[in-house]
Amino acid sequence: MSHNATNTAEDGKQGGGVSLRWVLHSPLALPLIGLIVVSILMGFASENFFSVGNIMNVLRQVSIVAILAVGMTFVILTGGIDLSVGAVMALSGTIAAGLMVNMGLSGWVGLLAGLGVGVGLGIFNGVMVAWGRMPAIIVTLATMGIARGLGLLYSGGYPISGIPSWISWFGIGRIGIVPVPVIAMVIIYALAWVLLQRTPFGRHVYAIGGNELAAKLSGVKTQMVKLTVYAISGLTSAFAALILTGRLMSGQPNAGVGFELDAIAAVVLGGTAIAGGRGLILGTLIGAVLLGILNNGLNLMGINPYLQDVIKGLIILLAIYIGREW
Amino acid sequence: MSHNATNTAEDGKQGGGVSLRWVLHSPLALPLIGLIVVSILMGFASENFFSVGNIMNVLRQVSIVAILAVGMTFVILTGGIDLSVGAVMALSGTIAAGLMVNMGLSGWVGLLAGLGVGVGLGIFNGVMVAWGRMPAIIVTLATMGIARGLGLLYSGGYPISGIPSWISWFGIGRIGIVPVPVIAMVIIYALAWVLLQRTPFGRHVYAIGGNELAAKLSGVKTQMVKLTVYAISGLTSAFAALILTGRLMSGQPNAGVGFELDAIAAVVLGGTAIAGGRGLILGTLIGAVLLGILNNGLNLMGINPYLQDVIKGLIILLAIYIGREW
Amino acid sequence: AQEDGLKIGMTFQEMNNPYFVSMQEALMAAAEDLGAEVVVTDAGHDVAKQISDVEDMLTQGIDILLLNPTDSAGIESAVHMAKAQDVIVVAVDANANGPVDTFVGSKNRDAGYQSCKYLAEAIGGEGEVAILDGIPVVPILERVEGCKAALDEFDGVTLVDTQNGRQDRSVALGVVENMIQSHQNLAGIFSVNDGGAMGALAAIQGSGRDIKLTSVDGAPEAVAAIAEGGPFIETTAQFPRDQVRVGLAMALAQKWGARVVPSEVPIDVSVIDAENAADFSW
Amino acid sequence: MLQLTGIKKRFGTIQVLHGVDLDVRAGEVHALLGENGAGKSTLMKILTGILQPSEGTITIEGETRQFADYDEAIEAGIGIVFQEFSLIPYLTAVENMFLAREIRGPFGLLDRKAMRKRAREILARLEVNVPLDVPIAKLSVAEQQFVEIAKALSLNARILVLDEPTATLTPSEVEHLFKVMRELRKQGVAIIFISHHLEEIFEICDRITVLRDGEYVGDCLVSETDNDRLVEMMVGRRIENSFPEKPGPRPGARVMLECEEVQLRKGGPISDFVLREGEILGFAGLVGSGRTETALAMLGAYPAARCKVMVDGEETRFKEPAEALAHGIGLLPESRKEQGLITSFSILQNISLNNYGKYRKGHWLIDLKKERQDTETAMGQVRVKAQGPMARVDTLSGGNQQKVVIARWLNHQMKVLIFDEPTRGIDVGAKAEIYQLMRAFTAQGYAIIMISSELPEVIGMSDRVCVFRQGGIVATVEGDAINAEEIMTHATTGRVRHVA
Ligand SMILES: Nc1ncnc2c1ncn2[C@@H]1O[C@H](COP(=O)(O)OP(=O)(O)OP(=O)(O)O)[C@@H](O)[C@H]1O
Ligand SMILES: Nc1ncnc2c1ncn2[C@@H]1O[C@H](COP(=O)(O)OP(=O)(O)OP(=O)(O)O)[C@@H](O)[C@H]1O
Ligand SMILES: [Mg+2]
Ligand SMILES: [Mg+2]
Repeated sequence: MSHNATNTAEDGKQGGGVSLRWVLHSPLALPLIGLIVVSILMGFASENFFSVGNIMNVLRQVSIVAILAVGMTFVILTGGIDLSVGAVMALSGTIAAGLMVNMGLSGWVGLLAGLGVGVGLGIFNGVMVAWGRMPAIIVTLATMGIARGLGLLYSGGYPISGIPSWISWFGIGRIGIVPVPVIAMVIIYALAWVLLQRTPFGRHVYAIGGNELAAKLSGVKTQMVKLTVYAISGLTSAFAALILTGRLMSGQPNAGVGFELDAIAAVVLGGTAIAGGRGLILGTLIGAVLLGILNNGLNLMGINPYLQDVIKGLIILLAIYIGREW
Repeated sequence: MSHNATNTAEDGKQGGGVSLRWVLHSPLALPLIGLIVVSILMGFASENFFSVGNIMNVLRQVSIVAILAVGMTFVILTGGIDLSVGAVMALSGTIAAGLMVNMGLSGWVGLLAGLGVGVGLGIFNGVMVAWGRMPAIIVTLATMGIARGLGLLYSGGYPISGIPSWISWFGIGRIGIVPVPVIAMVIIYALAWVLLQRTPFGRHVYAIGGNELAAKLSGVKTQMVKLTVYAISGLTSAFAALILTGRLMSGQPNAGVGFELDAIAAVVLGGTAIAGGRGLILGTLIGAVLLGILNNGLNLMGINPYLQDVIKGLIILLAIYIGREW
Repeated sequence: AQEDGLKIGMTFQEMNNPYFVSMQEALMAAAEDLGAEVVVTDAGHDVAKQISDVEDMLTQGIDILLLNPTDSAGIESAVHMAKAQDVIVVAVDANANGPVDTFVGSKNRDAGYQSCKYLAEAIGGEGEVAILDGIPVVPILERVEGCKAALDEFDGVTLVDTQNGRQDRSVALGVVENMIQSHQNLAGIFSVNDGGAMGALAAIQGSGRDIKLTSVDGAPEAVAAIAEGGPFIETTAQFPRDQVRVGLAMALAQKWGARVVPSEVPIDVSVIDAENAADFSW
Repeated sequence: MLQLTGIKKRFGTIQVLHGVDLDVRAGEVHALLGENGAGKSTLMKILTGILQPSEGTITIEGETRQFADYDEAIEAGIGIVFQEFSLIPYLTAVENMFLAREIRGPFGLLDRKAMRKRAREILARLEVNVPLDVPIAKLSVAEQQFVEIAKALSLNARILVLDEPTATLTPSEVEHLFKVMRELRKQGVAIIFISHHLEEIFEICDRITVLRDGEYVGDCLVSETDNDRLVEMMVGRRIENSFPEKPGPRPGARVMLECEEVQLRKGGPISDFVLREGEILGFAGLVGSGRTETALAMLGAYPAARCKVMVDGEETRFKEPAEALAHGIGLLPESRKEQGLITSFSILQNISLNNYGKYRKGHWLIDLKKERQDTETAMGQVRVKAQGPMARVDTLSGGNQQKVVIARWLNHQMKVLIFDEPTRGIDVGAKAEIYQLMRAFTAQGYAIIMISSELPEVIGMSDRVCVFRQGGIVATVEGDAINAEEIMTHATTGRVRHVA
């Protein structure tokens, strides 16, 4: 990659607004082109694809993985990885539902507890990685197993249903024609953008991914930043759990198996370097939507589900291959 | 890690045989201590643990993941990763069985075809990583999806049974009291040891993981070495498929889900650095056996399966934490 | 084996599904009555792990093996091993190849057939239907087969889509949303199990369309949803607890010396709809 | 023997070499001189097939050659010791030396005995004693450097390129290297030698080629030129006395930092020293004598056994450099690339990296405008040569990169700056500028610790000098005692203080 992914916003300013040249030179260009091409293909293949209903549908479906991918982006930017997001999401939703249903606590208390679970596990990951100096892939792999096991233990393997009905608003509510999960997703991305592009913390995230030792020696609190990054990932997992719980109206200890891989794919499709230091949060959003469109479009076209896996794999390879050197 | 992972054999020689000092200073020391401690604990908890029958039992159970972990070790030593091993194993076994059963080809032809599938997908991964310069985690993630999809497409989702009965020898046969899979595992580890420790290729694998640019500048054919490493991983996946097919007497398109994570855990528990450049193949064997003992011991102790996940996660964390600075 | 107590091992194909969890509960209750020791393992849909689990249980000296196989063909070597140690082997829910003493299982093909017949009748014998498939294991594949056989009997019914919801509520939800988008005239959906059906139900309710839903299992949540009325009109219930109870009884009979235990005990499935849902539970 | 003619090279839109000629004869040591970023390393990479020229030809013994990669260059008898280390940290010296050209025994397996033997022979020729079974990462910098040289020698090269091999060596080790080079010259090997130390050029080289900004300036015989002429050729102007005037001791200068006890390793020697306002305290000693580690220990970046430091009369033990920064202590690390720069960042982002306290808007956000203004000012102060503040630092030359790291500390209210090898690999022009900057800092009241392996620099810049040996300070000298003889005596024979 020969472009600096961290200062695009400013490059844009220098170019005097959003000119075509800027768009083509931005690290977002390729993910965006990929998105457009795939959308057009899907539009040809299925008449329903471009209906407003379907677009909202895709965005709503995408929202959960897209929100998980926000935390994943922070973590990957520092050069780490978080394999526990799916399991943490499931545990957070299960415990939230369990507290409401079995302990009779109010919905808000349950939701707060769910957020607490997510952040808590994120901090656990962060402490292990930053202070324990253990490889992130192993720490979060272990956390994944632990969180899954705890969720199943807590629920005895049953889904927990019977939560207050207003919680469904988070999953299936709408404001105007826009589904609530989509609005939540947009807000979370906006906050993440500000954090990454406009705050010192964000710069430090990029710096650690670029050269951790140099960042540390120049006075960046690298351990604290890493801790925060995993805590953010736990938090976004818990937000995803909130939407999932609203969508399914139950706590599902088995939900989200394999979502970590979808979230990683979204981040990388969005142009973020897997080794850290370079990438844009908006790229991740594009990557997540691209994945969602693939799922949706292949479904709409009625393609054999087994074949869908093959096609998705090939398209991901192609997208990364084209985007690799930009 | 402050010890050189690559020249232990020589250190040993200088010390005049296998002295205690050598054992303590070897990078194998910690995995070995972990293995011994866990074995002793399991022995106390379950009277059957130390029976010869159970030990053979554990080793046979371990063999499949242990063989996958050989290829994974090569890949990780170069600084890469291979998430496709489980799916490639499943596809290789499914196609081998399919050719025997549906096409009526002889067993040997089917097995060779299975090996071909494994190596072919490995080469595909290798080309994408080495010449396509794409991140290994994404390439192999995509290959995982593609291989799974192809296996299910080919078999229509059904397991393929009815293969020649002599193939079961690979899975459940014995030579003396030693199960065939265990013998296969030992031979594969011995070959891998020679390759890594006694051939130029092995040096190059370590060199690429240590500093790829420097290796390239020194004249190492880095792309070719990387290609080979992924091809080896495909090959060991195919060997694992052979044993699996013998054990299950059928081609199972769904087999091996999540095995990639077990294989990675074995490699890292064995003391290999996830960033590459350092590690010993014998460590991987110890790591795989350690994982197998955990599974077996927790089963023998009759622990709730959900709780097993939690305990396994915690023990992996503990093992890595202790081993981290050695 | 310990001389005094009876030791029962049961290996499940998965345990994060209420269907199998309730089997386990019935087993525990029965074993407590008998004063028997129980070992339970979870294969997580992995036959290789299931074989290992059986090996481990044999090491512990079990007398009875209740086997809920992930795959009938794949598990055969474990059956041989168990028989080699004179353990009584009863296959539960799905059959296993090899010298199994008794197979106690529900009729998955029938279940698929009845659900889809109910569905086809409910939409008046004509219209578009779709199948929400699941993990490709034999019982699920049989349900799909049964379903297709039933649909074939109705000339007016066309199967327009088959998608995989992986029996997971969250996955099924998205997949069914897409189905609904792409088939404007969709009138009915058959889900291969209740887990997927609950996701499908949320998708149908979210769309506000009139689509009928049937399924297989009889899980408490599904039964509650059917009792409420709404899109979810039927599930063909299986009897997981009874399967375990009968299976265990067969094994005990043999243990006590019975020489002519039935080699197969089919457990009927039964249609649960709004009329009888209130009174049904596993 | 070797002729490069009209070599041009461009990276993207940047033209780095504008038609350079180089003519090297057998049995000579040929110096390649030029400022940082003049294109010396690039030219050598082209010669060795690592980069491809955009234009120009390479002729060896009358035959025009084109090397697709380094391997082909090796075949043609060319060897190089890279400016950036090219060793594999976890492999041993033997494994590194024979990497990619291992000696094979039966069945194509490694013949490890033969390789050890060869390695011993080559190292014996260099008269250095390097442990053969220890990973390279555990060796000292000098040892690593000699392994690099041994590696190039093992190729039996007829043309040997040494890109700044002396930058990390002590005088005696340099002397040692020169002995080896003379020996090779006698054997007819042509050596291309790059160094920023002009006195070394005069000591060892026969002929000189000078580059400036990627242009060929000229070549001449060493015997026919002098220091000033060379500098003028390189820089295009004369450089006056490079060390600025020492202002002399300030009466009653405040103690900024007092190091009461630093013990790097358990049972090792104990060091102590004081640092006063406005002074430059030199840390001299042989490579590996523990200067860097002592500095890092004070900042909390090295786990010393003991570390008792008083900052402004208050006892502190920093857990990480961020805490030291909060107390006004900053570091210019010895290795720019690995420890100083975020190479994927722009100049601006690198300079402001640790100073966001200053650029805040609405408490949480970065004030982008102010950040940019201040960066431009800082860049101007240290005179970074670059396209603009948004240029990525990895496109800068070594000297300019070093200036970026220095500029990082300009916008802080610092008290103490630790400069670890501030002029390593930096050309004479930039060196003088960095010296001026250091004096400008002290004039503002900063106190500076300067770690340097270059004796003239230590002598020319320091107000006082702490001499290190074997991990601890053995002597502190000031005034007229700051001379080469005194310092070297302490550095080689001084007695360290151990715990009672
Ligand atoms: N890959 C690259 N892309 C762009 N510019 C480059 C690249 N490599 C080198 N340059 C530029 O080429 C010029 C020459 O660099 P080179 O490393 O050859 O200088 P040098 O003479 O060896 O300097 P020094 O004395 O600092 O080692 C520098 O301006 C550098 O910024
Ligand atoms: N007693 C010792 N045991 C092991 N290693 C040592 C010892 N003393 C020094 N070293 C090694 O010497 C190296 C150099 O130490 P340090 O960087 O502090 O020295 P320095 O004087 O700053 O030299 P340099 O000019 O290389 O920076 C360190 O990497 C350290 O590993
Ligand atoms: Mg250079
Ligand atoms: Mg130093």
